[in-house]
Amino acid sequence: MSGESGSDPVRNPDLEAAFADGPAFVPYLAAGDPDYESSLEYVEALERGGADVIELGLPFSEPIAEGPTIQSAVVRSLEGGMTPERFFEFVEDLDVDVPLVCMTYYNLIYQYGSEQGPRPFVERAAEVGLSGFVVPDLPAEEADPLREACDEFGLDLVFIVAPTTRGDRLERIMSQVSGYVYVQARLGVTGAQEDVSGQTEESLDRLADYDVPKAVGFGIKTGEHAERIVAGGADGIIVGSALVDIVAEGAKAGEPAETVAGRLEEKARELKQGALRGYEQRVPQAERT
Amino acid sequence: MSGESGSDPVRNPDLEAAFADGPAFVPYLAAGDPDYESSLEYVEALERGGADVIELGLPFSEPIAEGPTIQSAVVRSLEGGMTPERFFEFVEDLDVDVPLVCMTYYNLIYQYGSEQGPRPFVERAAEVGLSGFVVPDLPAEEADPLREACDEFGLDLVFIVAPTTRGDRLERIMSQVSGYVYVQARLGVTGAQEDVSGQTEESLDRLADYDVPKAVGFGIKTGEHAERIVAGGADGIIVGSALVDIVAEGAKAGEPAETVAGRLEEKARELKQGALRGYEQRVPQAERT
Amino acid sequence: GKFGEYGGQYVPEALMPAIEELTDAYERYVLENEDGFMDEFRSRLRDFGGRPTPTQHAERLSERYGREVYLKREDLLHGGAHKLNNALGQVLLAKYMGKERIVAETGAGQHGTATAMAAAHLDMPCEIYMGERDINRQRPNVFRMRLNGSAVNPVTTGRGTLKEAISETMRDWATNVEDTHYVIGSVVGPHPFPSMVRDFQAVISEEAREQLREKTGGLPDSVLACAGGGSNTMGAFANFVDDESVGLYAVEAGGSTLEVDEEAGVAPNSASLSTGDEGVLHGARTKLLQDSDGQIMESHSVSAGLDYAGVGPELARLVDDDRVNAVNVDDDGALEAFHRLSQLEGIIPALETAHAFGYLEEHYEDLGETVLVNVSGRGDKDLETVIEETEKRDIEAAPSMAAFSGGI
Amino acid sequence: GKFGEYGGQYVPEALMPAIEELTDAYERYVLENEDGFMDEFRSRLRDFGGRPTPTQHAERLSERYGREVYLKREDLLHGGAHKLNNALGQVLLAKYMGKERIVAETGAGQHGTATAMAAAHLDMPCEIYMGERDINRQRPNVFRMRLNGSAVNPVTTGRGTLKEAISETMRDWATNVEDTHYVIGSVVGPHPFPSMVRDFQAVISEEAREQLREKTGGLPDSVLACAGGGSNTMGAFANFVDDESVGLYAVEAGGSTLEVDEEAGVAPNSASLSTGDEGVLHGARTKLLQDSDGQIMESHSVSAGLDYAGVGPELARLVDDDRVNAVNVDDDGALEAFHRLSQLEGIIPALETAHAFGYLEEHYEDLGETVLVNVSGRGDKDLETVIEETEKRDIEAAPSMAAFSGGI
Repeated sequence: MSGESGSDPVRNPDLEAAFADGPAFVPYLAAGDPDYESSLEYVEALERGGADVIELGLPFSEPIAEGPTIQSAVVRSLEGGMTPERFFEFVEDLDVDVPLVCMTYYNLIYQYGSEQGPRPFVERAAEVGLSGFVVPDLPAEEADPLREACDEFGLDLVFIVAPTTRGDRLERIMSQVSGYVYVQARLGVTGAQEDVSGQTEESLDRLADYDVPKAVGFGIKTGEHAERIVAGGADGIIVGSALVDIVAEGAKAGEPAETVAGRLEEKARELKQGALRGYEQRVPQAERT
Repeated sequence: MSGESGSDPVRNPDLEAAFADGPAFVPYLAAGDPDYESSLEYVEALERGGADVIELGLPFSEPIAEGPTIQSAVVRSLEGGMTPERFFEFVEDLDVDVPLVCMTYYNLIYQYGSEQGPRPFVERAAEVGLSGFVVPDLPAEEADPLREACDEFGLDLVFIVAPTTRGDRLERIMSQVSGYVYVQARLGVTGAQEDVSGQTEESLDRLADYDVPKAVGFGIKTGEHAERIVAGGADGIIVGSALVDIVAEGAKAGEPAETVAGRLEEKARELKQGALRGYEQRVPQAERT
Repeated sequence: GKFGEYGGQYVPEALMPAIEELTDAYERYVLENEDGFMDEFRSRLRDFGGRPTPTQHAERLSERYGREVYLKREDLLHGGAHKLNNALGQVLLAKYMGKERIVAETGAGQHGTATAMAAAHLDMPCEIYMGERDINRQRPNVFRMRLNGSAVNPVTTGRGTLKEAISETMRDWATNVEDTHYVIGSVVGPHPFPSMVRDFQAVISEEAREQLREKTGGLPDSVLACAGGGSNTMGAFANFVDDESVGLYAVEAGGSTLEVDEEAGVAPNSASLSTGDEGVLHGARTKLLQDSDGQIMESHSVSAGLDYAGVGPELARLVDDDRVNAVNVDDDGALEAFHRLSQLEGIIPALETAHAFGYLEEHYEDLGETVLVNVSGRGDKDLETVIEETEKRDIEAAPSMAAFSGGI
Repeated sequence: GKFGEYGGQYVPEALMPAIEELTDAYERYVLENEDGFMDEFRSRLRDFGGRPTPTQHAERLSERYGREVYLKREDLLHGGAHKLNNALGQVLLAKYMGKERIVAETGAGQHGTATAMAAAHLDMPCEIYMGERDINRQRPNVFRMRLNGSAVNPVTTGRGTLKEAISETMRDWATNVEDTHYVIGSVVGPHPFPSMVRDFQAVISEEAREQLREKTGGLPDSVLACAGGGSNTMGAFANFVDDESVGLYAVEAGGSTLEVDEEAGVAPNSASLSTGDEGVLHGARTKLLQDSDGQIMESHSVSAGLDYAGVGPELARLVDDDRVNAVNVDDDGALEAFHRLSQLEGIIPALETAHAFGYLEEHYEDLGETVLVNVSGRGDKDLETVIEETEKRDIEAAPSMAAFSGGI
């Protein structure tokens, strides 16, 4: 990592490890979507399908960075009674071995606990074993209090780098990021709308000088996409909407959780396999250290 | 007559005569209400009931001085096809011996014939034997052209004097009036709404110095009203709405014209008798010249 | 009280004393500023009404027509139209005269709402006559009048539109003339109304002339204003009449056609200046839509506010004298202009006003280098009508009406 | 970009470069008048918008309350509310920045119509996001936006109201940030919006302060303005903040009660300043209506335009500093004030605005000798709501609603 200003953030060994050995598959699901018990099964299915890290969404009522798919997941989860406290219980109840990253909006982090500010939330997150955070409405400029709390409790703070992020801004973000950098493949909001593999290369080029792992997200929905993205240089792929779609369809059809879980596992496997193929193209077995 | 300015208007002997011998009963009906033939019968019934002068309305589409009763008569007559030309035919077709006064609005007088201005209308009115005019929207200030035409053809021009007419205005009107003066008993529009006998005396007082006959109108609906008005000093009574009401009821009920005519005759007789009783109170038989 | 052969005082005798009293008050208070009447009027117009209204350069219309188009923004006056200039003047005058009650007529409801606002502002009881049919067509305006504390009296005679409402208001006035003033809504009616209403509305051209001189250093080559009764027209023209170089265009409602159906007594337009004949209506001699007998025709226009069979006598005279050009734009042209102005300039005009812009579109080449258009009112009141009428036509500039078919 | 602990820039990274670009443009064009931006803005506000708006002495209210009441008449601005001050400023700024497209959100439709007008005036393509439920409640405003050539995009997420429309507009902006400017409708959102919108709206108090000094020779003892997001509030306060003698009252919507139903996530009011807690929403740290977890509550008010769970961060700071008094008036008080102003002064206010007059009625004794009330907008848009809500209550000053039960 080549941050130029400030002290280096503390790095959580879990996330580092997840990216250490080949391409990381980082799926996202909203915790509690469409209900607590099913959601536990779904997250566990992702691990079986090959997840290296899992982003767990703690739903916020105003998800300004999400497309329609994840907005709907947020609504289902909130209607199912999800709260920050339940979210932490959810993490405790999960039976998975991969690192978990909490994806949520800053107000929930800020309000948690008896004092205002992010510290109580981070403390509790550390207790339940979370490895880090992604906070879509918290740019580097506003992140100091959360960064400090994360450092105190040894959690990573993942930042998003957008196609519009350049120059000084990029430096500022990269000096604060830890765990991995979330490379937003295209402008807009989350959602499995289009093949973005073509746009990825330029984004990764800008980040070439930074040695933090680069996980690319926004718009990856198939194994082929995953393959091309990783072949293009990504250290990992983040996939949300394509998986949430499966949850949504299952909820709508009223299918048993295990059926949906099976489908999620299968989709996860497809994506993971695609990532591995891409990695093979970029870094043939022979050349690996 | 004591007009103070201008030359005395020519006086039509018919109207003068009608007021010469006791109180004049001056009923009004809209010509052609509700149809041409019935209307002929109705007007003739008025004569049988004792009319001394008859005011015949030529309907105008915007009768701004009329209350609801006569407005409705105007609508019925227009819908029945009444026009200025038909009106003159109507007068010709009428079999009555009393003088007839045309009551209409100025635009119809003004538009008639091949040239603009009142002369063609007045000429034609003279031809069919009309004796004069009442034009509610033509105050003395605008009346010169019509006055001149009337003088030329020997017709009377009746003016209305309102409760608000005083001083110079009264002089101006009284210098132009001929036939009789129409004493408006109260403010407002035509309509048999209330007993106005109490308000009449003051109006007549103001006119005491002028020797043109004073016919009081607006709001007279019964023989008793007529009696009190004449007892109070009126030389005649003008009754419109109370008679038009009878036509309207007949039209609404679809009654035969002769039934309605009978009722009109009866009402006319009631009013005429009332006027005579009032005259008797004011000028006992013994005192008459 | 006369404009050549036009004008006069053709009213029932009972009203003549009130007309004389009003003439006297007009001469003293309005013409001679007795007791500072005009100062108070101007001050209230400024603070309550929002005067001066701007004269705006219309950039996109100027570009479209290759000449400089300026807009006099009467749509910004309190109430949304020029109507308040007159209503406020008359209600204030009634107060100076010691009157205790106001009556007014209204057709589209604009004069009624302006009068109701002025009456509330000046604490004067007010009753407004409105044809029953117009009441049903203009319910928001009826509601606004009542919110301002005015009574709205339905007129059920005839077709229940403006013509009947005027007649009915005259009847009320004739009944209550001693304590009541009739606030006539345009430059029509007996003297002194045409002159007085013109004087109250003349602030439009007084301001515009000065504002335009500031902006351009000169006078416009032409001034366009829509004309129904003609109050915004005379207001927009008054201070330019003596400027012989300025062409004045009174744009009447051409309706569906200028042809009349004499049999039915219907003129499917309101173009009294363009097609009417001299006659006497509602207190004045002027140009009228009438049949050959002199019966008044029903007029028609997509714009209820132009829908009147008469017109101000002074305008009739100015047209006869060739000082004012009587022109007209049909319903189609007005609707297209409505959409055009809304889209190009961000100003939704009244349908009345849209007629002036329709004429600009059709004849801009004849209007010289600098054109002033009077934006007599805003179009919020016309939205329902616009939906209905736009759906019947194929108007390029119009957005799809599909979502609004059922009304708004 | 901070007002004490409030404000900031809590937005997705993709927007940060645009926010930085906007901050730069704000500083150069707005604060430093580069390229004469502010001159052009003021000139367009004058000619297109109708500024200055008057500061009017309200005679009948003054009599009622035994003190001098003045009204700043933003209801006379083009479009019928103060909203154009900001919309015109931002659309013009977008042009200076070389943007090719405008997006905006709207709740009651007032900001949307102002933005659509400004976009048409400046020839800028414009899309407006509006909750589906609000679209159904505010159809005339939807129609007006479309007449002005804007697209209106329904937002179907959540309850389909302002909160969701803001989120959706942010999503559009995040997608099209390179050529698009998001015209935020109030003093909310990430820096520089709260400062920039305040600066655009500050013309209200700049004019009022000067106008009032001309009329009275001094300053008001208190200034009242309704507060939802707070743009008319900050506009009315900005130039009085340094005048320590002037009491500033931000009148929030008390709704039906200040009690909240945390279980249902519903606050039956919009009183974020009075009852909210610090938090982060829509780009800024400010006072919010939220539950103890930090989830945003549904707010409620009879006035759709005040119905927002947040408030401008600068207002939050001024309240914490005891410079601004956060007060509130409930739905009943606002409706009564709506009818009172309509009847006494001939001004039909927006329901938003009516809250300020409700506070005047309830607390006039504490407001000193000279009170300035900002009439932020006119009430034409609220007529349907007024009918519905008046029918539910017994309001002395209200006319009978019987004839309008079915709507207008």
